[in-house]
Amino acid sequence: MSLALIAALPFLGALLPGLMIRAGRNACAMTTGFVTALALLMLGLHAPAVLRGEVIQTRIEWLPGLGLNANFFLDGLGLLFAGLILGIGLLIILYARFYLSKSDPMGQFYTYLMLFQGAMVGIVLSDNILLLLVFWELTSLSSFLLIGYWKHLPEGRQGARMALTVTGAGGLAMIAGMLILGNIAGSYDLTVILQNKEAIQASEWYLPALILILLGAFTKSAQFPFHFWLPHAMAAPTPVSAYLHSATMVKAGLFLMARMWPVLAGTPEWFYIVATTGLVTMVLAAKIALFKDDLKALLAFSTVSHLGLITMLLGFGTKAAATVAMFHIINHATFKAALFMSAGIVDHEAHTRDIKRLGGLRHLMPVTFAIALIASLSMAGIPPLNGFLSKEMMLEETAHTVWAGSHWLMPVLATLGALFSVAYSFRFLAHTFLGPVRDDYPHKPHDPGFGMWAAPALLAALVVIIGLVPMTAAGWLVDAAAGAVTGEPVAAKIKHWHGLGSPALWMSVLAVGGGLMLLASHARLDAIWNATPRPEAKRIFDGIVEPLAALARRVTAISHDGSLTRYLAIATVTITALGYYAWATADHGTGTRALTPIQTVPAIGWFLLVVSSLALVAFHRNRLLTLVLVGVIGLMVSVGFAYMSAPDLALTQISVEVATVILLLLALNFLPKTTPVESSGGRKLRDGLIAAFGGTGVGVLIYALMTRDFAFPSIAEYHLANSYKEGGGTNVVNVILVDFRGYDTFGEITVLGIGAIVIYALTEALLRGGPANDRLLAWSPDQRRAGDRHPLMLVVATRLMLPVALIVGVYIFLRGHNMPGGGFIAGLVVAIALVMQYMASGFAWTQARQKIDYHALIGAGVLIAAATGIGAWFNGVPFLTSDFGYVNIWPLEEFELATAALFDLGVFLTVLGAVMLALASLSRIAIRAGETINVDAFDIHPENDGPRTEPATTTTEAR
Amino acid sequence: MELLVASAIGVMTAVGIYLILRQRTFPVIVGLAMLSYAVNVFIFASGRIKIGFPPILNKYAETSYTDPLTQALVLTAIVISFGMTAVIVMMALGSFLETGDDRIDMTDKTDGEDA
Amino acid sequence: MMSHWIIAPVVLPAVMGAFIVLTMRHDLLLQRVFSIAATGALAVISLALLWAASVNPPEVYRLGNWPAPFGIVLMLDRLSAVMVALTAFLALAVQIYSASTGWDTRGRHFHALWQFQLMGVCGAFLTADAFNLFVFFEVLLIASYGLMIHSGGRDRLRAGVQYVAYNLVGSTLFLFALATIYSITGTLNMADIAGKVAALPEQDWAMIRVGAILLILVFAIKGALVPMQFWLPATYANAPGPVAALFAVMTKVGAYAMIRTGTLMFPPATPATGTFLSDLILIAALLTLAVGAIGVLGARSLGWLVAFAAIASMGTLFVAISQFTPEATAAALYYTLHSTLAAAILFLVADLVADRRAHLRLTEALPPIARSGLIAALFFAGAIAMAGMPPLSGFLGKLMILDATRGDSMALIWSVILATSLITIVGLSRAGSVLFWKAHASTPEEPAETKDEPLSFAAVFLLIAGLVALTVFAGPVMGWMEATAANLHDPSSYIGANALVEVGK
Amino acid sequence: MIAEILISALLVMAGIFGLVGSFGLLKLPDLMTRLHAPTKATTVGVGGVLIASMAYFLIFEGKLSWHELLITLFLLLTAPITANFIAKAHIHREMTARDLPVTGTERDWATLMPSDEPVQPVMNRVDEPPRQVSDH
Amino acid sequence: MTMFLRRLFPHPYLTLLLFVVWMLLVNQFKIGSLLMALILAIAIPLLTAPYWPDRPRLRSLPAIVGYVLIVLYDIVKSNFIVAGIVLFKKNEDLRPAWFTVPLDLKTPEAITVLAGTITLTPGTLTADMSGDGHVLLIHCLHAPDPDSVRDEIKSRYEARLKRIFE
Amino acid sequence: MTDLGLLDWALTFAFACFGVGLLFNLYRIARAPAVPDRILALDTMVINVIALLVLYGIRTGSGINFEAAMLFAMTGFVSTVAYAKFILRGDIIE
Ligand code: NA
Ligand code: NA
Repeated sequence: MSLALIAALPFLGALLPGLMIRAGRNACAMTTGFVTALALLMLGLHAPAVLRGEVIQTRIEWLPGLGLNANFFLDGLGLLFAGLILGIGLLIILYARFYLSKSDPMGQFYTYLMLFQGAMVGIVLSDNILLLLVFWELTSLSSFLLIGYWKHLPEGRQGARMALTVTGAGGLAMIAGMLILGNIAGSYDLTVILQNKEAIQASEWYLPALILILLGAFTKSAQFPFHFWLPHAMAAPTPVSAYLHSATMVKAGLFLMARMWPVLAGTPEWFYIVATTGLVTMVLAAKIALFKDDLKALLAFSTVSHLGLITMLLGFGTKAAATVAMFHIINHATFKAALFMSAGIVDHEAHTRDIKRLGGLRHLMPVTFAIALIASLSMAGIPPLNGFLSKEMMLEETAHTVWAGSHWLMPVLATLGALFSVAYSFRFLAHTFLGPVRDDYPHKPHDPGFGMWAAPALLAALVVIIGLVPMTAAGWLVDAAAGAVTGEPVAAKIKHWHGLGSPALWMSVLAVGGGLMLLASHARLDAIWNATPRPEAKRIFDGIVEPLAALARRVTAISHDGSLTRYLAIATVTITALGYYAWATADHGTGTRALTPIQTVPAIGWFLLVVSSLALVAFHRNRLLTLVLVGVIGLMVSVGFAYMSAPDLALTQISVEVATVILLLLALNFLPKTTPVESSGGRKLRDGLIAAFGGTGVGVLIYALMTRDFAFPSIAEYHLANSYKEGGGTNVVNVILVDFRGYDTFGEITVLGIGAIVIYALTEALLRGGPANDRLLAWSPDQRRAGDRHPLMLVVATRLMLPVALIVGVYIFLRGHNMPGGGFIAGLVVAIALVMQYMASGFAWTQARQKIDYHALIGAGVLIAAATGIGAWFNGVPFLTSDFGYVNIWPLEEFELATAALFDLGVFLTVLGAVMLALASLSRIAIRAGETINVDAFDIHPENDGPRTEPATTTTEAR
Repeated sequence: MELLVASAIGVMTAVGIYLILRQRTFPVIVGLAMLSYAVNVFIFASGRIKIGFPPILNKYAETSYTDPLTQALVLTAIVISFGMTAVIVMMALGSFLETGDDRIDMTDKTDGEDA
Repeated sequence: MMSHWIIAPVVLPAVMGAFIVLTMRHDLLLQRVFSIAATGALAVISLALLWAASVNPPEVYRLGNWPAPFGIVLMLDRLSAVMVALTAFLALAVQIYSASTGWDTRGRHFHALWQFQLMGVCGAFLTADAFNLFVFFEVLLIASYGLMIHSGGRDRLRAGVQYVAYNLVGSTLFLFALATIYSITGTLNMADIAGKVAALPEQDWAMIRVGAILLILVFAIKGALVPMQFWLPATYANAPGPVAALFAVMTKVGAYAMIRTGTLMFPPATPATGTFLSDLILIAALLTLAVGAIGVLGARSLGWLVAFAAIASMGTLFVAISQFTPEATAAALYYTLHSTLAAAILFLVADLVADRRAHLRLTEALPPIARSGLIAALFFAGAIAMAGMPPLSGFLGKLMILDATRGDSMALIWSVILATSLITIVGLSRAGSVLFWKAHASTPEEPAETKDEPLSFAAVFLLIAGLVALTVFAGPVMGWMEATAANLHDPSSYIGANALVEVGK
Repeated sequence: MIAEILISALLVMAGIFGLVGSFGLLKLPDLMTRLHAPTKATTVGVGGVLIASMAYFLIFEGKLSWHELLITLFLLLTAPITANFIAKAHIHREMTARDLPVTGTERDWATLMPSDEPVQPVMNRVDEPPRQVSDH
Repeated sequence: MTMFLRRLFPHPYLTLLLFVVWMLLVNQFKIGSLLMALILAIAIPLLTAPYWPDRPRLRSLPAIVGYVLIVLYDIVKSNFIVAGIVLFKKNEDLRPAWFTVPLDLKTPEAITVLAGTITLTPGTLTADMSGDGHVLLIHCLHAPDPDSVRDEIKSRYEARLKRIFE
Repeated sequence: MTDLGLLDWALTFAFACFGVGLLFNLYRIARAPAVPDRILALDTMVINVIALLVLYGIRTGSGINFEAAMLFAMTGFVSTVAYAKFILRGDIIE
């Protein structure tokens, strides 16, 4: 449990700074530091056991189904890294307290820092590679926040994004690699995987897994060719740079390579990939560092170079090299963190990090100079400092390493790297601190307060101590860590003097001498460097990402350009093509069902239907004519239903068709009356082909279906058999609608009701104000209008027809259960009758004479239908279970008292309310468009003169 | 009859598809209406065609009936598509009133950039 | 028969919707109180159903007391229960958000439509009847039309027309598919169809394949599967924020239906249809992932970005679905929960930003907004969830999906998923940096105007809490999902519950 | 037998008149004259069929069906209105006061009376800068 | 009492008509049907009364029946004449004509019946009405002598209607 | 259908007349100088369809489609008036 707690502490601690900042900056920093110190303390309590060679484990089940568990373990490697992370973390917290200015949100900073710290500790303590991945990605995220901490700096934002992109990509690759690894080992637990070296290295998936995992490690550790993001991450505040880019995050990659070393290392693939990458990175980055004028950039490339060095050592795959790697990790962490902090102090005091504007600070900032002196000499590998020790050992290792048959390549290049290292180290020191004091610093520098230099000073002290007494100060830790990496006991022998026969000595001498010479000629080389065109990382990165983003933008904009016609064309083609594909890839025997003979009059009806449909294509620009043709088609479809034994369908289709046409006419009043010619000939041809393709498919499909029998008896047979007996009606269609499948009908009327309230709400939105309302207010008809709004003959005829139609509606409603009809058709009939009244005397005139609220009709309709269904619950039977009986309340008509009839009443009311509410909404739009309201039923009254109207505002608008 | 019905469905579908590929709301709506005619007849026909046997039970005669279930399904489908048509008609009108044109494509403004 | 509670998720919102229309359409406060209370009750009921489904085998509810397959039946199994619960909780949080931000005042009938929307979604999840599924698709669609254009406005209406038109084509397609399937099998009950399809004589295979593919295409439209995804970005980007957040569950209706169809009616083992559906779904899913991720990178406004992220998440989800193995289905179900909440969070965050901004363009920066830090944090949470980064459940979901997709196409699937993850991360980080960081470059001072709607933030936090819970309790949740997937891939109990029994009427 | 002849005669007559109605639609030269034709289809044509139907059901099926009578009445009631509206539409679209006889009263024919609203070009040609609406 | 009756039967003739229509619809003569017919025949006119203000008083039932018979006879007779014109007269020989019928009738209902009659009797067609409602515009399919047609309309139909309605 | 030869013949004749009538109507819908002509043709078409429905009822001896015929009459009228009113006024329920 306690290991999990160590990992969790920083996360818990991340909650505090945001809170504690209210108590002041000191309190905030102290709380943060306290949490870190606590974690460090807990780690320290485990240290003795670990140093004895024990492995401490904590297992918590999290997602066992996947094999992802919160399992932690602590061994020497973990101890080394966790110690570095927490220890340097503590120093960084201290340093940051003084580094951050008053305007920087410190709470935020510490929160991010703690998140990051937690993620790092998590990585190094994970005993489950999936868990490790979780923490791995968390470091990417939290470092993204830290690098972008100064939001106002574009470099910060870009650097953060670049870091996230590169390390994120590596992380994703690593996910794949880890999953493969776990799959080979049969577990995602590290301790299990680490015991499966043979299985893993023998697997055909070894190389892919290796590459994928190394992608993760290399990107994180800024190895060539992924080194470019690190310098740009330097836009972060210096504490961040010091922490992330010296001690921790970039070392996560190294940690991972070390962690996986037992199972992945030792193969030629490993050697050539890892060692070569490390070597190239070391030399290349060191060379670049030499020419960087920004102190932090110089240190950044130096870091890359040193990471390359360690990577190379790990790549060698030998126990000795791995041991050196561990030692250098410690050394690098100490001197590089100190250097970053020094650079931060310089920046903080002089207000510049540009090496060309500095120099002579030795006199102004003696303390800082002392720290920087120690640290940079160590970086240069000058004895007796710790950097010298590990560099010497590294050179020694290279001297024994054969690369592709060449004995000299490794040592020569390593010496070259060391040479550059000496050069940039001295340059850092000399050009910043040595030389005469200048009078043109942006800000007059002097040493900061103790708080700020305490941390680097402590690190510098460590540099010296480890350098002087390496075995005492660090040997035990190196042994423990290297032992964990190699899986064998290690007893490192760290010495200053290996004798004159040691090749490392001469390589070292060469490096120092060459380095100094290089520095001497730096000015000239710098000129050449600046004159040489070379790839610039940021530009390359931008050159990749920006065009990709632009491409993505273009692709998205072109593919999702808002052209519904194209979307629909794609959809139609896809549907049809897949339909044909499905059809063509399986058996379809010929249908054996006897065909129904064709009679003449139905054939004529077919002809009318087909011709009108085709005419629709030809004439669709004339919108009124379109509606007339739709009328013909609707008529033919309805009568076709009637002919083909579907009287209910005929009734429904024709009434719906009329209601639809009326709606369309109402809308068309405001719409353009013609459709302009917009499609090219090719476009029409294309659409025609798509249409023909789709139409043919549908036709063929239904023909194939109609000419064969059901493969299994249809459930409709049950409906026919039980409609009267169990459903109490002879019109089976109606019984299905209100009983067998009454639930469908319940949904269906709800759809209608919703449709109506959608229309109502939309109307409200349109009339509320805004362009639509303005357009309506400014609206005037686009066609000449006849003088007679409410022709007398229609008004009079309607007075008679309305009652007749209503009684027909009642009739159709009541008979529905047994004969064609029912609530839905009745609702439409009544609605159409009311529409007739509207057409005759106008909407408002009619509306003023009735008190029904259409909203209420809809609500009541749905509620009645629902209540009918719920009523069944009280009988202990399911929703919508009907009950019926023929009731003969003398002397009334024998009628059926079925709950289904009540349900049908709900249907009736909803339909009526929905249609009327929709029409009413359209009328309100017309009224807003300046429609006046007539006082009389008709305009021309033979007994008085002329039409009388009033503006709409004086009358209640439609509900 | 099967051939007539199938071809009629095919033609209505084709016309519907052609019209939904037009660039103004009105023909698209008409095209959708055509598609819904077509699919209604399609559902109906999927119950097979029987002339002269409406699904109204006749107590006095031993007779066969046409498939009542598909008819009920068509009824539901008709009603639903009516509701849908009403909504889209209104929305098309609203869109026309808001924007001043009845194009269905939004290509003039490729990205819904505004809040 | 356990109880009538199975139908409560349909009847309760239906009655509440109608009740609001009937009695309280003039009083917003009443609407809010009743509507939110109803959604809360729905959430409670859904928990009860979830529990019942966990301990009982699939349970049938015979509407009208008609025996299956002749009447319509509802089926409560683990899958439908969890989907209903997801819907209820999402709806509750988002509804609180809507009321708190005043979205429900910006147009009429918001709450009634909201209830009807819930009715439709729950109905679709619960029904075991193919045609009834269509009906409830229509219920949820027409309510969604109303919600999508809630409060009107130029772009919203134009996008709305497109949304409706596209979906009307989908509805038509649905009917074609159903008629085809009925015409072969003679039944509409999904369990019954399953049995019939499995035993189908060979000469009818072509037809049932056509029916199946048409049906799958309908669900592809709903689930925004390429190339049927085009409707989604403009719709979601233009819909009111909370509505878009609720719509996060609508795409899942497509996914749900695909899972149900693919495991029950046309499982890969069925000779008539074979693996051709799953093969197609996989290809489309990979393309969807690509389109979504590219869209995230290329989006010019926050709304579009989130919409494309939603598409990408559907791609991931469908990759898992297309495997039709218990492991992958379990992962898909987990990811369904996750991606619904994640998308909803991002849509709400986008709305919070929109509420404080003149526009949501990502091509230019605007001054910082009120509560920028908090909103940025919420965005960050939503973004890492959406991108599938740790520590939130998206990472776990993605790991599970990767882990479950082992087969011939593993390398392809993994490459696509991981590559699109990267693209998504890049896109989201660019967007976040423009929205919340770049703002500080133009004007350093904090904006004066601050609106305080603590409840709206609370709603977002509630959703994030959901993600956290999914993460922390990933083990039990996944265990539950594995059991669910096992039931789905062995539908005998589902089919058995639908077996013909004589019902005393 | 007599009934059969009677019904048959009715049907034949109805058919002829129905056809004449539709034929008139083809043959006659302009809308106003064509408008006269369907009245025949309506009255004697459909009326004949409906009465034949009533007679048929009464005589051969033994049940008196009144629905046909209702349909007939309805058609008779609506036909003049329909004709009136189509004529008005025609006058509105195609004719001016000069084409028609004068009313002889102070007012013009109702259709031709000036309407209250001015006529403007179609709306989408109005160049009105679209105003941005936002919910926020 | 009269007031009550008038309120119960705002349109007695309409009530009668609806009663008959219901009976025709249900197509069966039972007590129950009669009762239902009565209920509906009373309820529906009450419901729709607001849409029919100022109902005309009809004077005599026999006159109405007489008028209907005359019109039916005229319809059949003139149908044959017009069918002949359509079938056998060349379009060039056709003499279509517009003419006006000044009205003595003032009641809208009466005017409507007259206009309908004119349209139903083939050969003539009510196309429009003057803006004050005092003149009908008639189109004649083939009228070598429009004046005689006008006179016949006035004497044969309008005069009778005047007796019925006013 | 009873086996009455004469009635059968008369029915067929009537069917043919109204069927041909439909074709005439279609021609007028397709080829017409203006929309009112087409409205007229559609109106006539409805009437012919009603006649055909009733004839079909006689042929099958069933009154099942009478309601349909009644509704056709009603809707035919309403839609004709609506079309004409649209031409006259634009707004059909002003
Ligand atoms: Na019915
Ligand atoms: Na109006």
